Amino acid sequence: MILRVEDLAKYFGEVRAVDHITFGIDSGTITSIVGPNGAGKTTLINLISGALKPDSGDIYYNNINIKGMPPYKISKLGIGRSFQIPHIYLNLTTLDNVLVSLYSIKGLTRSMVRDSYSFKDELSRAEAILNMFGLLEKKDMYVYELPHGDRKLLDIAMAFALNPKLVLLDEPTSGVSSREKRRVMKIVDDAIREQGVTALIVEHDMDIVFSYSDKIIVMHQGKIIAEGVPDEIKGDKTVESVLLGGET
Amino acid sequence: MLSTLPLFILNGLFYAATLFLIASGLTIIFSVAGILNLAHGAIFMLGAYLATLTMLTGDIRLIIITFIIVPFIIGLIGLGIERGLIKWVYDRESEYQLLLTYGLSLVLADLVRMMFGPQPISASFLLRESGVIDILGVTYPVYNLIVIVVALFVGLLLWLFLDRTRLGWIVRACSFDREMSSALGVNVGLIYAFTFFLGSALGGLAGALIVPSTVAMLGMDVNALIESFIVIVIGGLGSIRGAFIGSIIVGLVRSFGIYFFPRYELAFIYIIMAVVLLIRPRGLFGREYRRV
Amino acid sequence: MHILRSIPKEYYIPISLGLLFLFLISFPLIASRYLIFLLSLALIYAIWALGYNFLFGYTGLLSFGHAAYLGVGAYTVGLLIARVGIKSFEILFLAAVLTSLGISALIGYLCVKYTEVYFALLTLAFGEFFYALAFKLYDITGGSDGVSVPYPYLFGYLMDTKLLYYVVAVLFVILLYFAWKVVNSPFGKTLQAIREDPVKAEFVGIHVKRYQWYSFILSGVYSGIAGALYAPLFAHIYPDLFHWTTSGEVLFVTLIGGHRMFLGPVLGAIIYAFLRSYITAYTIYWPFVLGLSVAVIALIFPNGIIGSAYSFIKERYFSKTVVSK
Amino acid sequence: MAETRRDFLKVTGAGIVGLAVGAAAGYYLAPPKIVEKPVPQKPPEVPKEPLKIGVITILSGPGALLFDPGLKALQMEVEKINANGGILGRKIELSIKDSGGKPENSVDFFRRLVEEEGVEFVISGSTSAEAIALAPVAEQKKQVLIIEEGTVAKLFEEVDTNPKYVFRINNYDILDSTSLAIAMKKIWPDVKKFAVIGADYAWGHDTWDILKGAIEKLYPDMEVVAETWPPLFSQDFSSHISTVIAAKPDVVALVLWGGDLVTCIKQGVQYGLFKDIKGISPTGGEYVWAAGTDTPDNLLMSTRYYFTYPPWDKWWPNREFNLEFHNRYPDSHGGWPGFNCNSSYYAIHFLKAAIERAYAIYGGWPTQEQVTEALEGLMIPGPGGYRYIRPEDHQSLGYAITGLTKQDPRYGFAILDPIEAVPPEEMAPPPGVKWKDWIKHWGEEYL
Repeated sequence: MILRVEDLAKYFGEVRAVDHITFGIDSGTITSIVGPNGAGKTTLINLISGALKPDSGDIYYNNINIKGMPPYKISKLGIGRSFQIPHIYLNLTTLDNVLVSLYSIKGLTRSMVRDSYSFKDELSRAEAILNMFGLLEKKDMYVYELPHGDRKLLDIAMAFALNPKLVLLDEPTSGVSSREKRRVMKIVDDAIREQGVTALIVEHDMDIVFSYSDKIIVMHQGKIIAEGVPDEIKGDKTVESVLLGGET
Repeated sequence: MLSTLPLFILNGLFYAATLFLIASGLTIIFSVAGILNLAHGAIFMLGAYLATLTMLTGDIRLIIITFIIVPFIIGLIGLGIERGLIKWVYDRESEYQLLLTYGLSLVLADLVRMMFGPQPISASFLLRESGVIDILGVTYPVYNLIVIVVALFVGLLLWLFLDRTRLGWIVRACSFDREMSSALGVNVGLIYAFTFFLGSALGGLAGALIVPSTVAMLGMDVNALIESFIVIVIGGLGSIRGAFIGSIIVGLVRSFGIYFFPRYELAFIYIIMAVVLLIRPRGLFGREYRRV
Repeated sequence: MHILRSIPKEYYIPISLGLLFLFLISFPLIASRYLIFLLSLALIYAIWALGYNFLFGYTGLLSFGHAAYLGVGAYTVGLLIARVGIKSFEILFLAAVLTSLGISALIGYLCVKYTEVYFALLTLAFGEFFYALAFKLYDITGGSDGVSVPYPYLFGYLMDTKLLYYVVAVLFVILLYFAWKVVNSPFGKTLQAIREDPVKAEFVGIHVKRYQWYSFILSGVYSGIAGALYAPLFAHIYPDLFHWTTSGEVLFVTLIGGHRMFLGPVLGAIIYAFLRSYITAYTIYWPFVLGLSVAVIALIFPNGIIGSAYSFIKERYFSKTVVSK
Repeated sequence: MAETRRDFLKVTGAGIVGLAVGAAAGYYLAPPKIVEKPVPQKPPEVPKEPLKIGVITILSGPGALLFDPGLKALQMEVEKINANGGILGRKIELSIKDSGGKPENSVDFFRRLVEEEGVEFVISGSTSAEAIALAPVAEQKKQVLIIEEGTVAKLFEEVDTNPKYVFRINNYDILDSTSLAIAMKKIWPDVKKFAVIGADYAWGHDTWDILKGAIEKLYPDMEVVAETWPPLFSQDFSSHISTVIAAKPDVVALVLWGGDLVTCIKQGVQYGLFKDIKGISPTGGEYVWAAGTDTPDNLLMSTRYYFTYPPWDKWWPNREFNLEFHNRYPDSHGGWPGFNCNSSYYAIHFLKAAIERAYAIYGGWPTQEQVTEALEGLMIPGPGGYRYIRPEDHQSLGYAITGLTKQDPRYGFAILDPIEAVPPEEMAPPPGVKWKDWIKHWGEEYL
């Protein structure tokens, strides 16, 4: 078990965004979290990645309690994350966007004198990652020139550049046209399998969820209401009503 | 100290009164149009100098009209600046807006020198004529009380306007979300222009009000700008209520500080700012600051 | 063009720096003493603005109190000469670097906890704190009158205006080269990443506050060096060096050139120093003319003079898309 | 030869430390520096072209109120001199620079004037900070600099202890305070408790220190009951005034100038400050003109020159200077020349007299050194009486003026009347003595 969440809770005033939940993720699997808007999915990702501090509970990553750690430490432990709205460095080139993650994980960010492109290992690794995400041709473009789908991919690629054991992907296909969705998810799935990474994905598109997940966690009002392999979830009536009710 | 306590409170409030008027103008422009108007100090100075023109005549009717005419003229100048220059830089990086208004502040301040010359102008007719009253055995000028009351009244009007009128509601809506407002069919450009009119008029009014009890002199713009800026930071950027409370805090701390720590007056306002920011990083009534 | 193409790309920087260096060194041959003085001033401003831009242009933090570190450098040198009697510029220079390092480290540590306008204001408050110190510690600093600073000695030679010019020019070229190395190093890229998206930077393992702090220190030291050269140039130091209006000046210098460009602050500084000096000399209504020039620059160059020129050329001749933001 | 050798060594030194090979080239190729002007065999002819004089003064910002009239007076005098044939036949051309009160601007201008524009003399009407910044540059450039204001005592006591090219025309800070203290002792011999509202910058503190020192000598049992220090260019003094009133002093010293003094007096009147408390103000004499009829009577003020003294009927140069200024600039500064106008008069006339004197001795257009020699010990008449430049420290002193304010409808403002003019010799330390040492033994004869 690479990640174990125990009795985790986060309240925003009266709102119980995450309400004492417990679950675990096995190494090498893809787990999806589904649920209506406001179910607490993104809050959960934020808690695990360190963006928010939980009110109570524990988060064990490889048996280290990472609860309350700042994000930069958590990412260095091997947890990468992406964002629903891509967080990328708009005025840097695609290559630089990925390189910064690599410098960070290799501890090179204090290097002040050597040219950033003179680190050959990192350069070839960055190009490999860009290649994996289909962005290699655009490596010298400034990021503000990229279309939305590529931005989503880049956002994820930057997380993968950290050489993570676990990635938390917050709606990797949101805002992408339905035709593009399949392509984006295919690339992400390939990357996950190729790198042997464990993934926790928040996703709305149930088709994608059912076809890529090993396990699905259904959240509603901050609680986990169902958990299981895709086939179990598919037949669950309560899940269906929650999801349909939430989606409209 | 005890017998003169009310006096120091009044002194503090008097200082706060003009500071509030300047700061509220600055903060309205900032919150709605998203521009930190570095020329606001020069606007205030221009108001003070313009007011001396009528105040030196000694004609009481003319002088009372001054308090309406001067803000109006200064408001129009603000409007002109907005329509003519600032309109073009809304979508620029905010630093270039700073650069533009900084240039404008130099230009306006120098125009004042060209028009009025370098000598300080003292126009104290009103101060003299309004006389003094006795507060607990201490003499106090009535004019200071007038200034305090006017500032309170203007603050009340501002609050009523922003809170109770449709236009005020629209102005506030613009300050929260520019795109949303324009989507709702509000002519945002017009609102910005109006904001500049209103903000500048407040600065001009402050200038006209302060002139009788002091002098119109070169350099008064620089201090006014930085102090009112700090006031709106203490109060929380974009908040009229914050400007109100902020100016009262600054006024009172200064007033008592002069009594207890006369040698460090120079640093008072920065100390207040540092303390407030350390305790409440977004100011007293600040909401999340966004780059619009 | 043929010769140009035969030069390998990695030699561009050394060659242009070499040319710049040769130009600066031979400048006294063609220019009057006054122009040498003015260029010294411009280059000192350039060093300062270059340092400022680490923080502003590359890390995205707008400081409104950067006069403090210029002042610290200048006062360190000035007071050590005038009050302690240390005349050796090597020691003075080292002292200025150390004090500006220490003080910017301390203040930077407190300030980077804040962001956006609150960062700007906290730096402003600290700048004014130093202003008040220089103003109030009358017996040491001479208060508002300032202190007259006799010329120091560099390796035993009197550092008059001309020798000072060479020192300034050499330091400028070194610091320019170093700045270029820094902004293109992983460290520099990290700063830019922080500028673009501090949230993301935190999630790729960058301790954002710490790197903002490093950037603050770096720019503080550059400012301190500029100050250390400023004091002997004017042979006088006074509290306005710390004042927020002086801090505003470095911001405006950077903006005039364009803070998105590496050379923006440098050219901004040179343009501003010469513009200001000539305008003030030729009209007594210089605030008007200077203000007008600044306003016009702000209006017609949305990315600063160099930034806009670069965008224009790039749009016109090289790329289908424009550099803009 | 020694100079070139030193240059060469300089080059080698720089080269050795590897700072710049190019620097060496620059130095080596540079044309040889002419360090000492060769002594001419026969005195140079008086050049035909106009005589350019640089003026560095403050015309923008709050300080302009003092120097704008001064510049007007200077231009008036220059016009008159030019109409009478100039100096040795050379017409004077002024190159006027506005420093805005910033020392760095002043230094920049000084270099520009001397190195670019080739002016022969520089007159500076500016702040103390500017004077302190300029004096060493002038000494180093071997260029005559006549300072009109910049009245800080430190200038010749600490900064430029052995002046050669720098001269200061106006009465400086010491006299403002000592004369005021003496006048006070005569009018109010029994006061005891003092308070001060002083501008919080070097001049304010310096002046209060001197004034306090002088008062301590004349009133041995004096005590200071309140001190307030508003920053320069404050707009509101109400709390300072209230603080002073609460401390119940006998005398309040207003160590302020310009708009600050006007505002403080106006507000002081409203708060009843001067009802029971006597007011004194060093240098305040002419600043209250801007307060018009607001100034109360019987405030004791000193100044460095007053337009009614010496009396016009007894000293025609003063009458002539005043009437001419008044006719020309009726709107400037109350319409009458202030102490900076007086300094301007002396600055240009000292220069004229010195050039003519040196010409008479050496028989040609004088060098800078010859002018400095001629300036030392020079005495000329002017609006404020005869004025003399002390050769030892290049300080010129004139009557220290004190007087009580009195509203005068003829002028529309309060004038000083009656005026007490004290000869400067008793009011300032002799050359080479620091005021802090001097004041210890001063004033015994007045007790």
